[in-house]
Amino acid sequence: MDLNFTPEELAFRDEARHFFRTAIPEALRAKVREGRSLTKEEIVASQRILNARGWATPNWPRAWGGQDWSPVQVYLYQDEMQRAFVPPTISFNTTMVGPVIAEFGSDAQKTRFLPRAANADDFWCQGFSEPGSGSDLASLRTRAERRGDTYVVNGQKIWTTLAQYADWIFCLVRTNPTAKKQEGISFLLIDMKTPGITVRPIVTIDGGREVNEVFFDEVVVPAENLVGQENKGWDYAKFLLGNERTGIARVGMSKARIARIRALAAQEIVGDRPLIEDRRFREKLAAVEIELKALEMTQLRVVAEERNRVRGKPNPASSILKLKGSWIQQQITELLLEVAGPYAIPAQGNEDGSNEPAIGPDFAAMAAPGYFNFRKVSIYGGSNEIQRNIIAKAILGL
Amino acid sequence: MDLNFTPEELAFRDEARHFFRTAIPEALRAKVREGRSLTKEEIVASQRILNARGWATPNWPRAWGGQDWSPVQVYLYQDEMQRAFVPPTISFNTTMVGPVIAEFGSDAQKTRFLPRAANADDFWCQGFSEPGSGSDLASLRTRAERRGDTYVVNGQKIWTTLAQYADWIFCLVRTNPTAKKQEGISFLLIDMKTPGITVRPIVTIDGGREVNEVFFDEVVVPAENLVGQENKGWDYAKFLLGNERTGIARVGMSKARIARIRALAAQEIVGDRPLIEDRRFREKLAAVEIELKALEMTQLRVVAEERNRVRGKPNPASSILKLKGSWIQQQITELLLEVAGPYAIPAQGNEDGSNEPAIGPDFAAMAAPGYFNFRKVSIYGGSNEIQRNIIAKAILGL
Amino acid sequence: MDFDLTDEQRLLKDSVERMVADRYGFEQRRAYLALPGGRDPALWAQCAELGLLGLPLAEEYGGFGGGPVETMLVMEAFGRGLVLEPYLPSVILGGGLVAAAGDAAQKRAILPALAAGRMQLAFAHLERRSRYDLADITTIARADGAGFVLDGAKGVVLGGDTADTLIVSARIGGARCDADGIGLFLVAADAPGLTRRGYATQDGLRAAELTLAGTPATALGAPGGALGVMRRIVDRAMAALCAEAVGVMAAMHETTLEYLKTRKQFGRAIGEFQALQHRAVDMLVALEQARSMALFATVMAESDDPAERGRAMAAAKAQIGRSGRHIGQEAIQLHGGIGMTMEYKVGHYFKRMTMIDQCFGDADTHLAQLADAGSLFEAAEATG
Amino acid sequence: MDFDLTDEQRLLKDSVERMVADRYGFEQRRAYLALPGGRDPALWAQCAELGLLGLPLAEEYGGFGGGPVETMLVMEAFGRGLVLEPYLPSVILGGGLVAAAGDAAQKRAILPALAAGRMQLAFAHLERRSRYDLADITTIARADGAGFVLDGAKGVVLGGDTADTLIVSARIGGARCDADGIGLFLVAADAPGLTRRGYATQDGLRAAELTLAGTPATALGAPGGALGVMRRIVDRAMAALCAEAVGVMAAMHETTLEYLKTRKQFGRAIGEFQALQHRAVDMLVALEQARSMALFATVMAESDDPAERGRAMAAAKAQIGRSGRHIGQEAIQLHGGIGMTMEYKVGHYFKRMTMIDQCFGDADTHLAQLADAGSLFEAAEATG
Repeated sequence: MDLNFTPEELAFRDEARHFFRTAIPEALRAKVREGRSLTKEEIVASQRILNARGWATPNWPRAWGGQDWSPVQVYLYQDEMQRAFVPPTISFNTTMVGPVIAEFGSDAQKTRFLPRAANADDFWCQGFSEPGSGSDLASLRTRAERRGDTYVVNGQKIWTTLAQYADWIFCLVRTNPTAKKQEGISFLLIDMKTPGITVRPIVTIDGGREVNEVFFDEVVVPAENLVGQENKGWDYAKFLLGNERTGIARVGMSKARIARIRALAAQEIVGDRPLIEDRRFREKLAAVEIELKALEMTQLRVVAEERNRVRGKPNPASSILKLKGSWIQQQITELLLEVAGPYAIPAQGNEDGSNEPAIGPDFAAMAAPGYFNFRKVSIYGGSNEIQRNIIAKAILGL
Repeated sequence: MDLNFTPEELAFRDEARHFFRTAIPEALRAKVREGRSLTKEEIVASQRILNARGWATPNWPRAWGGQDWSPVQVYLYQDEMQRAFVPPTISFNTTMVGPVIAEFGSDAQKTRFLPRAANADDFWCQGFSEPGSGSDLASLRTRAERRGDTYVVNGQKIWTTLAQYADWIFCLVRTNPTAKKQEGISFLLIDMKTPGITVRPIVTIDGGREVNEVFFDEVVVPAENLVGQENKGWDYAKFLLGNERTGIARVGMSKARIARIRALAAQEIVGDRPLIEDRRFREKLAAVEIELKALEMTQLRVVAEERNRVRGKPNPASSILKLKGSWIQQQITELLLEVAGPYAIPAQGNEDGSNEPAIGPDFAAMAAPGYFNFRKVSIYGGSNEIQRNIIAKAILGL
Repeated sequence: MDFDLTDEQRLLKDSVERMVADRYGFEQRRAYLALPGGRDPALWAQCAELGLLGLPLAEEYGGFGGGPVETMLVMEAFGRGLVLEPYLPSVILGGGLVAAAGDAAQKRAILPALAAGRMQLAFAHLERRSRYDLADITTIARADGAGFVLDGAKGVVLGGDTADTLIVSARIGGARCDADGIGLFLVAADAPGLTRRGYATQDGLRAAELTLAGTPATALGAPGGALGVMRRIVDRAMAALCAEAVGVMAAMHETTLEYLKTRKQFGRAIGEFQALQHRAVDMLVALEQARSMALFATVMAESDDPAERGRAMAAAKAQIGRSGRHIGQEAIQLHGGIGMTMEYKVGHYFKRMTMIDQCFGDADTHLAQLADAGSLFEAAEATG
Repeated sequence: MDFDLTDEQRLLKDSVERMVADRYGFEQRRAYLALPGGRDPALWAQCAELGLLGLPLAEEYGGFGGGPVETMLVMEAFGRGLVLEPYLPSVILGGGLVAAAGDAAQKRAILPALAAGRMQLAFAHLERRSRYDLADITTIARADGAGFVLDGAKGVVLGGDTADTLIVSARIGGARCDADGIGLFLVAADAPGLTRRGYATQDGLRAAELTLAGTPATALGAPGGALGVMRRIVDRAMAALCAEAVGVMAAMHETTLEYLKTRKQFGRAIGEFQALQHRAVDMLVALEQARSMALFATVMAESDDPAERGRAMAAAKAQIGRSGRHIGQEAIQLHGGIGMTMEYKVGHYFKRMTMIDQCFGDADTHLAQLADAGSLFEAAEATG
C-alpha cells in the first residue's frame, strides 16, 4: 500500500495543471469560477481546445480518440480540470452518448457521430425524464412507433439540459407498450431540426435557463438512428448511468471553490477584521474541508478499484460519492452566501454585456443564484433519495 | 393574546419554587442533579413529602386527591419541580396506573389502590413491552387464561423499569388469542409477590440497573384485578399513553441541567481560561438554549390547548414535544461529556457509600454514564421513529 | 398566560388573510412582478384602506395603536402570500423610527400621510462594509444652517427605490463603529446630491443603492444618540420578519405535503414512502419550533430592557434562520425538479426565506451574538 | 498510488484477524473483563508470539520495522474485537517514545523486552487541568545526582495500572503551558514516592492516576525539548486510534444491519422500512468517510512536517469523532432497547467509540485546531 502518487503520476498532474491553465483562455475559466453561465460558443470553443490535444474524450476507446489512461490519470485529469475552472466538456457528448455509441452503436453510427461529438461539432442533449417519470424513469411514455424505415415519435421530455443549444438528442422511447416497463424501451438518436420538435424553456429559481421541455409531435426518425437492438434501450441507459461516475463527486471543483472562498473572505471586512479571521467562519470552512478531504480519499479508493471493475457496470460506491459530493457542493454555496452577507440580496444579471457596475462586491451577484442553482445537484442525475435506495439495496442488502 | 403569566400564576410559581427547594431534602435533590440513581427509600420518601401536601397526584380527579389545577399550573408545577431537581414521583403510580384506575377501575379498586399509589405505599411497575413486541406493542403474547375467579398468566415482559422495587405490576395480557391483535388484550393488576413471578435484572450500558425482564409462570391473579372490561385493555393503554404528555419534554429539567453546565464550565480551566469563555463551547450551549426556549414555547402552546382537549385522548403534538425534548436532553449530556474532557474516561461507581475519592472533578464521574443512559430517551416510551409515524399519520395525513 | 386572539385581532387576521387570498394568487403575483416597479400601487392603497399602514401607529396620527401581536398577524399572512408591498421598510421601520425618534411636528407631518398611504418611507442604514452592525457607519452629517448636509453611500435600502422620504443613519461624530455620535436624518427623495439606483432583490422585492453628496437633510429628533432607537426599531422589525418567515415556512410545508400526497412514482403517492414521511415530520418540528420563537420574539419585541430584548431577538432570528433553511431545502428536495422552477410556487418561498436570513443578520451571526450575551433563561435559583 | 496490501501485510492482517476471531468472541471478552486486572495475560503473550508487540520497532531491537500501514491493520482488527490489551499505550506510545527519544542504551534495555512481552510501558502526560494540551504540564523534574526526582500528579494514564515502566512528562523549566522546558522521564513502577491508583475505564480498558512525591527518575534522552517528539508519537497514536475506530464503527454498522435484517415488527423485518434503510445508508457514508480519513492519517503519520502532519491528524480525528458519534448513536437507536444493554455487543462498541473521542482531543477540539492551522489542501495555483 502506497498512497502517494508515483513520480509519473505527479508529472502527469503537473502537465495537466499547466495545460489547463495556459491553453484554456482565462476569460472562460473566470466565468466558471464566478458561477456564470457559458454561451454555446464558449462551451464549444473550450471543448475544441481539449479535443485538439485528444483530451476531450480520454475515457473513450483508443480507436475513437480515447487515451487508455489509468484510473489514477483519469482522476488527476478531472481534478486538475475542475481546479482550474476549465469549462467541463459537453457531458452528453463525452460521457453519455459517446461511450454508448462506441460500445453499442453500428460502425456507421460510430463513424458518423463520434468524431463530431468529440469536437463538439454536434451538441447533444439527453431525453430521458418525462413529467410523470422522474425517479421512476422506466415508467416513461414517449412512444416511438415503427413505420417502415422510420420511427414516429410522440410524447414529451422534461429537464432537458441545454436543449436550446442542441443539434441532436438521444432519447429513451417506448417501442413496445405491452412489455414490462423496462423491457419495451429503445435508445434513439434524433436530429433536433426534425419537424415536430418544440423546445420550451423552463426558467429555474436562480433565473437561469438550463433546462427545457421538449415536445415530439409525429417526429419522423430514420430507423438507422436506433442504437443497438430495439427494446434493449434500458440496458444502454444503465451502461450510460454507470459510466464515469467518479467525476460525479466534483472534488476538484469543490477544492477550487473553497480556495476562492478563503481568498474572498480574506478581503471581506467585518468590523475591523477580515471575515477569514472570524473563528466561527473558519471552523465552518474547516468542517467542509475535512469532509472534502475524506471524500477525495474515498474517491481515490473507488478509482483504485476501477481497475478490477467491469466497464459500464454501475459501481454502487459512486452513489456514496454522489451523496456526499452534492452535500459538500451545496455547503460551499452556503459559505459563499455568508461571505456576501446582505449584498447577496440584490438581484443582478448573470448575463454578459451589462454596463451597470456591480452592486456591492463583484462576487456577491452570483452568491444567491449559485446557492439556488446548486439545490439541483442533489436532485438531478438520480436524486439523493434514489441514491440511498440504490445503496440500501446494492450494498447493504436491505 | 397575552403570553405573560398572570400575577396569580406567578405567585403559584414562586410558591412551588419555594416549596420544592425547602421541603425536599437537598441531599435527594443533589443526587438527581448529579445524575445518580436513587434508592427505593429515597424515591418513596420524596413522594410522601409531596403527597402530604397533595402535590404527588395533582392530575388525578379531585375526589381522589387531585388538584383541579389549570394546565398552566400543571406546567409550572412540573417546570419548577424539574428545575429544583426534585426526584420525580413514581410515574407508574401517578401518571399511569393511577389515572387508569381512577377512570376505568371499579370502586373497590379505587379505594384499594389509589391512596396507596399516591403515597407510594405500593410501588408500581409497568408490564407492557415483550421481547417480540417493542414498537409493535399490540403484538404482545403474554397470555392470561380465565379459570373460574382467576386469570392464569404465562409469558414474559421486558424493559420493566424498577421492577426490582415494585410491589405491583400493571400488565397488558392477551385474553383472547383469536381476536384481531388490538382486540384481545386486557389490563391486569398483579401483585409482584405472587408465586411464579421471576424478575431478572438487565444491566444497561451506563452500568445501571433500571430495567428488568419479568417472567410469568402459571401466575394466578384474582379476576377482581382486571381493570374495566376484558379485551378492552388496548383502549386503557392508549388512554394511559395519551395522558400527561406535556411533561414528557422535560423542559424544566433541561433548563436546570444547562444552568449546571454553565456553572461547571465556569470552573473548568482550559489553558488559562475557563471553558465557558471558549466561544465555540458557548455557541453550542446557545444553540441548545435556543431550541429549548422554542420547545418551552411550543409546550406552552400545547398547554394552552389542553383546556379544549378531550381527557385521555392522545394529542399528537405531544409527539413533537417528545422528539425535540429527547434530542435536547441528549445534546445536554454531550455538552457535559465535553466539560469532563478526558476525565470522562475513568469508570467510577454510581453507588453511594464509596470511600474512594473521585478521580478528576466530582461531576465527571457521571458524565459518560449520563450520556450512555440518555440514549434511552429517544427509545423508551415510544421510539422517535414511532413518534414520527404518529405525526405523519395523525397530523400530516400521510 | 393566554394564546387566544381578541375579537379585534381575529377580525384583523381574517381581513388580511382575505386580502392575501383574493389578491395574491400565484398568477396575480406574477403579473404584479411584471409591472414597472414590480408591484401594483392599487394594493398599497388597499392596505391603507384596511388600516394596515397605520396599524402600529398611535391613534392621534390616524393609526390604530396596534402592538406586536397585530404586526405578527399581518406579517404571517404576508409571508403566506409572498406579498410584495414595502410594509416592513415603510411602516415597521420608517413609521417606527419617526414615531420613536421624531419631534411632534415631524410626527404630525409624516405619520398621518404614512397611514393614509400618501407617503412611503425607507430606512437607509447599511453600508458597503457594515454587514449586520448598525453602528458601522461612515456616512457623515455636517450641520449646515438649521439643517444638515450628508455625504456618503448607503446600500440595500429595502423599499428605497420608491420611498418619498429616506431615513438615513449618519455620523455627527465618533469613529466608524462607535456607539455614540450617530444621528437619523430625513432626506427627501428629490433632494439635490442624492442619487439612487433602484433594483429588484432576489426574492422579487425592491431595494436601492444611495449616494449622498452634500445632500441636505433634516435631523429626526436630536442627533447623536440614535443607536438605541435604531436597535429598538430593528428589533421590532426582526420580530415582524420572524412572523413573516413563519408564514413562508408554513406555506412551504403545506405545499410539500400537497405534493407528497399527489405526486405518484413507482405506482403510488410518494408520500407513502416512509423516508419521505419522516422528513416531512422533521420539517413540521422545525416549523413548530420557528413558530414558537416568532411568538417569543413578539412577546419580547417591546421589552424596555435592551439586553434582554437583544438576547430574545438573536435567539428568535437564529431559530428562524435555521428552521427556514432546513424547511426550504427540504421543500425543494422533496419536490424534485419542479421545485427548482420559477413556474412553481415553492421556489419563490424558498428565495424569500433565504433573503430573510440575509436581512439583519443570519442565523449564525445571531447565534454568536447570543453566545456572547449570556443565557436565555433567568436563574430559578433567584427565588427561594 | 496503490491501495493494495503487500503479501506480508496481508499475512499480518489475516493472522491478527484470526486471533481476534478466535480469542475475542463476546463471551470470551466478557470472561476476560471479569479477571483481576480486566484482561487475560495469556493474550499479551500471544500478541508477543505473533510479533505484534515488536511490530513497529526496528529489527535490531527484536522488532519487525513495521510502519503506519501495519499499525493500521492491527488496530482496525483490534477495534473490531474490542481488544482489551494495552497495545496503544505500551507499544505505540511507550515503544514509540523510547525509540524516538531514548539513547542507545535505553533502547537496548527496553525495546527488546517490550517486543518479547516481558515489559509493559505507559505514557503519563495528562494532568488534572491539561485536557488536550500536551504542553500543559506542572509536574516538576529536578536534577538529583545523575538522575532526577519528580513531583506532581498525572491522570488517566492509559495502561498505567500494570505498566512496569512509566514514561512521565515533566518540566525542567518554563511556565505551565510553555513549549520549552519539557522532558520525558522513565519511572519504575516500584519507585519510591510513586503512588498509583488503577481503575477500569468506561470502555473496560484500564488506566491509573499517579502521584509523584520526590520520585526518582531517569531522563529519556536529553530533557528540555521533548514536546516535538511527544507530538510526533501522539500523532502516530492518533492515527492508530483512528484505525481502531474504523474497526469499531464497521462492527457497529454490521451489527445494525444484521439486526435490521432479522428483527421483525409489524409482520416484517424492520430493515424493510425505508426510513431505517436510509439511515443505515447514512451510517455507511459516515463509515466510508471515516475509513478514508483513517487512511489519510496513516499516510501522513510519519510526515516530517509537523504543521502538515498536525493538520492531517486534526482533520482525521475530527472526522473519526463525528462519524463515530453519528454511527454509534444511530446503532443504539436502530437497535432500540437491546442496544442499551450490557448483554448485547453493540453497546460495548458504542462505549469504546465514545472514549476514543475523549482521547487526545474530541472532534470539536480538533476542528478548532484545524480552523486555526489553515487549509488541508495545498494550493494548485503553485504550479503553472
